[in-house]
Amino acid sequence: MIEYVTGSEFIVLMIKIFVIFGGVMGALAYLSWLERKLMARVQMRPGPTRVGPFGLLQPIADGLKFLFKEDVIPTHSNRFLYIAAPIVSLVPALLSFSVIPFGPSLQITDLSVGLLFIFAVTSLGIYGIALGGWASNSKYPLMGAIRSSAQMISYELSLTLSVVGVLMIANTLSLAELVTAQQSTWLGIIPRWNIFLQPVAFVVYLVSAVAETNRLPFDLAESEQELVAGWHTEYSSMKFAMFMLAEYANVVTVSSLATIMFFGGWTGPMFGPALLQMALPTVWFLLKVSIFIFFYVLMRATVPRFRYDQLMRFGWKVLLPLSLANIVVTSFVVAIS
Amino acid sequence: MLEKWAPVLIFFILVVGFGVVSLIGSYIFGVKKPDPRKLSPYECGVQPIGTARERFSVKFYLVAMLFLLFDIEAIFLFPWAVVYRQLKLFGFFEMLLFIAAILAGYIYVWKKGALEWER
Amino acid sequence: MGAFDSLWLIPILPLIGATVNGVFGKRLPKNVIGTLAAGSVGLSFLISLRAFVAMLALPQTGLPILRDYFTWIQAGTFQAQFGLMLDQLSGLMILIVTGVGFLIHIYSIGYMSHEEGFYRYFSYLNLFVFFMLTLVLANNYLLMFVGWEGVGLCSYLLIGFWFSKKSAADAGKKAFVVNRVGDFGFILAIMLIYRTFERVDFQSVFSRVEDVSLFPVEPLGTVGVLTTICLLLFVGAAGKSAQFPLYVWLPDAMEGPTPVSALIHAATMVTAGVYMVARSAALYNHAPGALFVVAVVGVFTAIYAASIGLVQTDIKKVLAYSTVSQLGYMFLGCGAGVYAAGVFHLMTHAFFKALLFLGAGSVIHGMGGIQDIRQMGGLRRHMPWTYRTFLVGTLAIAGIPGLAGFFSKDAVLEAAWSHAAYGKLLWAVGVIAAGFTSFYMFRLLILTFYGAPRYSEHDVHHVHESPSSMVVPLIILAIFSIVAGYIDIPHFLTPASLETEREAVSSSTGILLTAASTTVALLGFALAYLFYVARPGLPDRLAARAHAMYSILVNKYYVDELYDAIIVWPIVQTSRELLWKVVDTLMIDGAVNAVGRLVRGSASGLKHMQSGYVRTYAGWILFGGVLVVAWFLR
Amino acid sequence: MIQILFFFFAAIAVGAALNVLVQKHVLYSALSLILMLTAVSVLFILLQADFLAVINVIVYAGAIMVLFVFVIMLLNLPEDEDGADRLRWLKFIGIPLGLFFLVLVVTTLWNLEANPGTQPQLVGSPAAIGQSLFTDFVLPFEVTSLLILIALMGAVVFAKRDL
Amino acid sequence: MIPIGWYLILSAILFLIGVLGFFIKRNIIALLLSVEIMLNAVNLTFVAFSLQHGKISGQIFVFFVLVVAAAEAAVGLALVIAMFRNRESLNVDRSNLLKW
Repeated sequence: MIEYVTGSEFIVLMIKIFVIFGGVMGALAYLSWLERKLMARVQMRPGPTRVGPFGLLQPIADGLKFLFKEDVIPTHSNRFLYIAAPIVSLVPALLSFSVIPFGPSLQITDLSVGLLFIFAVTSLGIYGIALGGWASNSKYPLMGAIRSSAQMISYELSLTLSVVGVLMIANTLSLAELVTAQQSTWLGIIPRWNIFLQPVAFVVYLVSAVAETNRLPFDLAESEQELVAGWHTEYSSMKFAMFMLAEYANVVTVSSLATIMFFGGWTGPMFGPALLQMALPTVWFLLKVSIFIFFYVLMRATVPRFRYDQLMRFGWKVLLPLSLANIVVTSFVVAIS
Repeated sequence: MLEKWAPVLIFFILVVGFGVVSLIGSYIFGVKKPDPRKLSPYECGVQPIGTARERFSVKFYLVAMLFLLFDIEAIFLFPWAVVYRQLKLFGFFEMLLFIAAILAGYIYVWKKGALEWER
Repeated sequence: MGAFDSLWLIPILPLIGATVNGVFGKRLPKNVIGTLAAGSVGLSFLISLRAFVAMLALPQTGLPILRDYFTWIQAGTFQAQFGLMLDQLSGLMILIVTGVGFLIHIYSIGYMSHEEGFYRYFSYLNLFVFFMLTLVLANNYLLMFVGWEGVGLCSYLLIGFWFSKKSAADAGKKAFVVNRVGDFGFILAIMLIYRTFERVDFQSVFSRVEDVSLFPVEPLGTVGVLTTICLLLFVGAAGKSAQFPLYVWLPDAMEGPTPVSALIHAATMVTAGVYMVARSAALYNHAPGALFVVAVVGVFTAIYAASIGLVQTDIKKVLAYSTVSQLGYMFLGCGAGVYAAGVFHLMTHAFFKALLFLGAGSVIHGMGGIQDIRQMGGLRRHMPWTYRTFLVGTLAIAGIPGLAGFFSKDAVLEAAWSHAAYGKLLWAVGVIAAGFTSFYMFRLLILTFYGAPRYSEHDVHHVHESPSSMVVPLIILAIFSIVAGYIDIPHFLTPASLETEREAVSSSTGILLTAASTTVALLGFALAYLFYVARPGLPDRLAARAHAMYSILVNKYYVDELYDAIIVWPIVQTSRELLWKVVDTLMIDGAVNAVGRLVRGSASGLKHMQSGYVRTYAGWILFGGVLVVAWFLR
Repeated sequence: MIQILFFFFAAIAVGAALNVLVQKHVLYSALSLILMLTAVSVLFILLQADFLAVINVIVYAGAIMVLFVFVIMLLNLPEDEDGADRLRWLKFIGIPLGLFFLVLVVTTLWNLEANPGTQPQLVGSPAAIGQSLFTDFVLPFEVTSLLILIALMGAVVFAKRDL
Repeated sequence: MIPIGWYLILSAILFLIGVLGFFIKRNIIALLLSVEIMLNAVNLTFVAFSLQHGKISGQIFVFFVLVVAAAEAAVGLALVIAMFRNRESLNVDRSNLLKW
C-alpha cells in the first residue's frame, strides 16, 4: 500500500483527478453562465453583464451567494433525508467523470465495464430526486419528484437500449476502447464514427438523454407554471446549488457519452508541434461536448414543453419500440455481414 | 484488477467530501433567522391544506414495474452485444426469441392499457 | 421435389384434414368440411399415383424406396424409425386405400348430409385413412402396429358413430375387444421378432431370415421360432381380417354408417391382415406349417361364412358375411403360397365390395332406412343406376367370366389347386364356397331389385334414386369392378419376393379349373333363379324340411351364444361376484377408506400448524432448513 | 490493504442489513438496503466480478429498489406497525434457531484448516459472462424470458384495478 | 488474499439477518426487503465460489438470481398494492385467512 501511494503512478493519478475535478467544477459553474447568456441572446436580452466583463465573474458571485444564504429546513420535513438528498443527487452525477476519457491519457481510470458503470451511478441519481421531494413533506416537491423519477426511469430504458446497437459494433464496454474503435476513417476522409452506422440509435439516445436530465422540452418535473420548481421547491442555499450542479453534471455526462459513443470521442485531426498534439484530443473532445451543450440550451430556449401524458406515451410507445427495432435490425445486419 | 477501481474510490471520497464540506460551509456561513411562516411548506403563499402525504396513482407503480422488467432485459443485452460477433447467427436467433417473449409482454401491457396516461 | 420426396405427404394430408375438421369442424359449414375431407384424401391419391407411376419406371433393383424421417423410439439397442417404405405391394395398397377412400368420401358427403355429427364423421374417416396409410407404408412392424391400432380405434369410433343407439355402441365395443385378441397375437409376434432378429424393420428382418445362422433359435428351433412368429402374426391378421374364430365382430359392425362398412369393413381395414401376411411373405415362406394353417383357416372361413350368408335377410348382413367369406379366399390364396393371388383378390374385392356396400347404402337411403330384403323388391324401376351398378357388383363377386372377380377368384382357386399336399381338397371347398357366394348374391339381387314391391307405401313414402354425389362413385367403382381383372396384378407383384417356388399349373388344367368354377358360379345363379323367381315357395318348404340345418344357419352356428356362454358369462360373473363384491368393495374400498380416515384424523390434529400467518410458515421453513444444514454439517 | 477494504465494506453491509431491521419506517429500511447492496457490490469487485458488481447496482439499486421506494411513497404508510405483535413467540424460536445455524456454519468454516485463498485468475468480464451465458446457458436464458413475461402479466393483473 | 471462508461467513451473517427480518418485521414490504437481503447473501456465496473454483457459472447464477429477484419484486409489490387496497394495512398478521 505504501508503495502504491508513493509511486509515481499514484501521483500522476492524483494530478489527473484534481485536474479533472477542478476542470469539471469550473465548467459546471460556467455552464450556468453560458446558459443564461445564450438564453438571453435568444430572447434579445443582454444577459448577465454586471459582474466582470460580459458577466464572466457571475458564477463566482453566485457561488458565494449560495454559501451565505439562509439554509431553510421546513419544519415537517424528514430532516436527515432532506439534508442527504442533495448529496445523493450530486455524488453519482460527479462520479461518472471518473471513467470519462477526456483525452488519450486524460482519464482517471478505464474500467472494462465503464459504460455500465456510468449507467449504474446515474441510475442512483434518481434517489436524490425522489428522496428530496419526499423529505420536503410538501405537495409540489412530492408531485415533482414522483413525476420526475417516473420520467427518468421511462427514458433510462430507451437510453440503455439505444446503446446496445453501438456495442454490437464495438464489442466492448470500456469507454477508451469505444473511442479507439472509431479512430480510423473511411476513404481517408470520413471518420469512422458510429453516428453513421447507428443514426437511429443516436436519435433515440439524444431524445432520451434530454429527458433523462429533466431538461426542456422534458422538464415536466419542475414545470414552473404547474409545480413551482418541482422536487427542489423547498430547497435553498447550498443544497439548491448542489441540485443545480448535479443537473449540469448530468448534462455534461450525457453529452460526453454521446460524443464518445457516436462522435469518436477525442479523435480528430492531428497537427502542429508535440505539445499541441498532446492537447489537441482534449480540445476536440471539449469542442464536441460543447456543441451538444449548445444544442441543449438552444432546445431549452426554443422548444415548448410536452404534456405529461404525451411524454410518457412518447417514451413508452415510440422510443422503446424504436430502440428495440434498432437492436434487432442491427443484429441482423451484423449477423449476415 | 483492483488498481482500476482504486481511483474510483478516491474520486468517490473526494466528491463526497466536497458535498459534505460545502454543506457544512453553508451551515456555518449561512444566515439563520427562522420563522414559522418561512419554515412551513410552500403552497403559493396560502396556508397549507391537508397533508402532503397523498397517495398516488398506481400508474406510477406500473411504470416502475415495467422499467424493472425491461431493465432486466437490457442487462441481458449488454453481455450479448459484447460477444455478439462470436455468437454469429445463433446469437441473433436466441436473442430474437428472447426479445419476442418480452415483446409479447409489452403488447400485453399495451393492450391492457397500462401505458395509457390519459385516463 | 422428386416423386418420392413427398411420400410423407400421403399419410399426413388426411391427418391434417382430420385435425382441422376435428378441431374447427363444429364451426365450419358442411360443404367446407366435405371438401376438406375428400380433398385431402383426393390429393393424397394424386400424390400416391405420382409416386406409383414413378416407381414403375424404376428398375427392380431400385426397390423398395425407403425414407427414414426421424428416430421414433430409441431405448438401449432397440430402435424404431418413423420411416416409410414403398414397393409394389404397398404402392398398390396406397392406391386402393386413397382411391377407394376418396370415392367413399365423395359418396359420404351425400349419404351423411343430414347427420348431426357431420364433421365428427369426416374427422374420423380422415383419421382412419391416415392410420391405414401409416399401416401400409410403414417400414417396420412397430410402426405398422401403430397404424394397425389406429385403424382399430377409428373402426371402433365409426361403428359406434351413432353412439346413442345401444346396439351400435355395443357393436363398437365388441369390435374393439375382439380385435384386442388379435392385436395381442400381433404384439407377441413383434416381441418375438425383435428377440429373434434384434430388429423390427422389414428390410433387416427379411434379410436375416435368409441367414439362419444369425438368429438365436433356442428353444424353438429355426422352423419352430418362425412358425410361432407366423402363427402369432396370423392371430393378429385373423382378428383384423375377421377370420374364424375372430370374425364375430364384423357382422355386428354393420351398425355403423354404410359408407364406413364399405370403406373399413370391406375395402381397406379388414384387408390389413391379408396385407400383413403378404408383407411377411419372407417369413411365411420359411414356415410351411403356419402357411398351411393360414390356408385351412382361410378356406374354412370362406365356406363357413358363405353358408351363413345363404339365409341372412338383412342386406348389410349378407354383404358382411360375404366379406368374411371373401377374406377367407384371400387367405386361401396367401396360404397356398401365392400371395399375389391373395392380394389380387384383395384389390378386386375392394372395388366390387365397396360398390356393393355403397349400392346397399343407396338402397337403404332410398328406402328410408329399411334394411330387410324381405321388405324390398322391384326397386329396379325406382333406382336404375343403383340397380345397374349393383348388378355389375354381383356379377363380379359371383365370378361370372369377364368381370374382375372372375379373374382374381380364379387365381386364388388355381393357387389352392397347386398346393402341394392338400391342393385338391382346398380347391374343392373353395369352389363350393364360390357356389354359395354366387347363390346368395343373386338371391340378394333378385329379392331387392326384382319382383313386386313387398314394402307398403305406408312405411316407405317415396322410393327415390340417390343424389349424384352417391351415384357417381358407384359408377366409377362399377367400371373398376369390370376392368380391374384385366390388370395383371400377379405378374406385377411377383418381383416383390412374394412367391414360393412351385410347379405352375399346366394350361389345360387351368382351363378345366376355370370351367369348373364358372360352372359352379352359374349353378349358383340358376339355383337362386329357381328359388326366388321360378318357384318362390321353395325356400320356405326347404327351410321347414331341413329345420335343424336352417336354424343353425340363421343363428350363425350359435357362435355368438357359444362365446357368450364360454367367455363372456364367466368373466361377467367373476367380475361381479368376486372382483366387485369382494376385492373392490371389501379390500380396495376398505383400504382407501382406512387411509382416508387416517389422513383425516392426523390432519385434524396437524391443521393447527396452518395458522394463516405467513411468518409462522417461515418459522417452519427455517426449522426445516436448519435441520438440513445441521444434517450436512454434523 | 485488501483485507481492510473487505472488513470495511463487510461491516457496512452487515450494519446496513441490521439497520433494515431496526428502522421503524420502511422507507428508511429500503434506503438502508440500498446501502447494503452497494457494499455487497463492492465486495463483488473484490471478488473480481466487475460486471456483476455494476449489474447488481443497476438492477437492484437502479430498478428493484426504485420500485420499492415508489410503492412505499405511493402507499404512504403510517410509521408504526399497528397492534400488539401476536406472534412475539416467533422471535424466541426464530432468533435462537438462526443463531444456532450461524454458529454451525461459522464453526464449520472456521475449522476448515485447508482454507484456500481465493484464486485471482478468474475475471468476470462481460465477454466471459456473455460467452458462457449465451452458449452453455441458452436454455435457462430463454426460460428467463418466459419468467419475465409471466411476472409482467402477473404484476399488471394484480396492480391494475380496472382490467 | 482473502480466504473464501470469510466471504461465506459474511454471507451467512447477512442471510441470517434476512431470516430474522422475516420474524421481527410485520410490514409486508419489510418482509420483501428481508428476502432481498437473503438473495444478496446468496449471490455473494455464488460469486465467492465462482472465484474459488475458477468457473464463470457461479456468476451466471447470480444473473438468474437477479432476474428472479426482479420478478419477485414486481409481482410481490403488485400483491402488496392489491392487499393494501383491500385492507388499508400492510401488516402481514392481518392477512391470515389462508388457514384450515
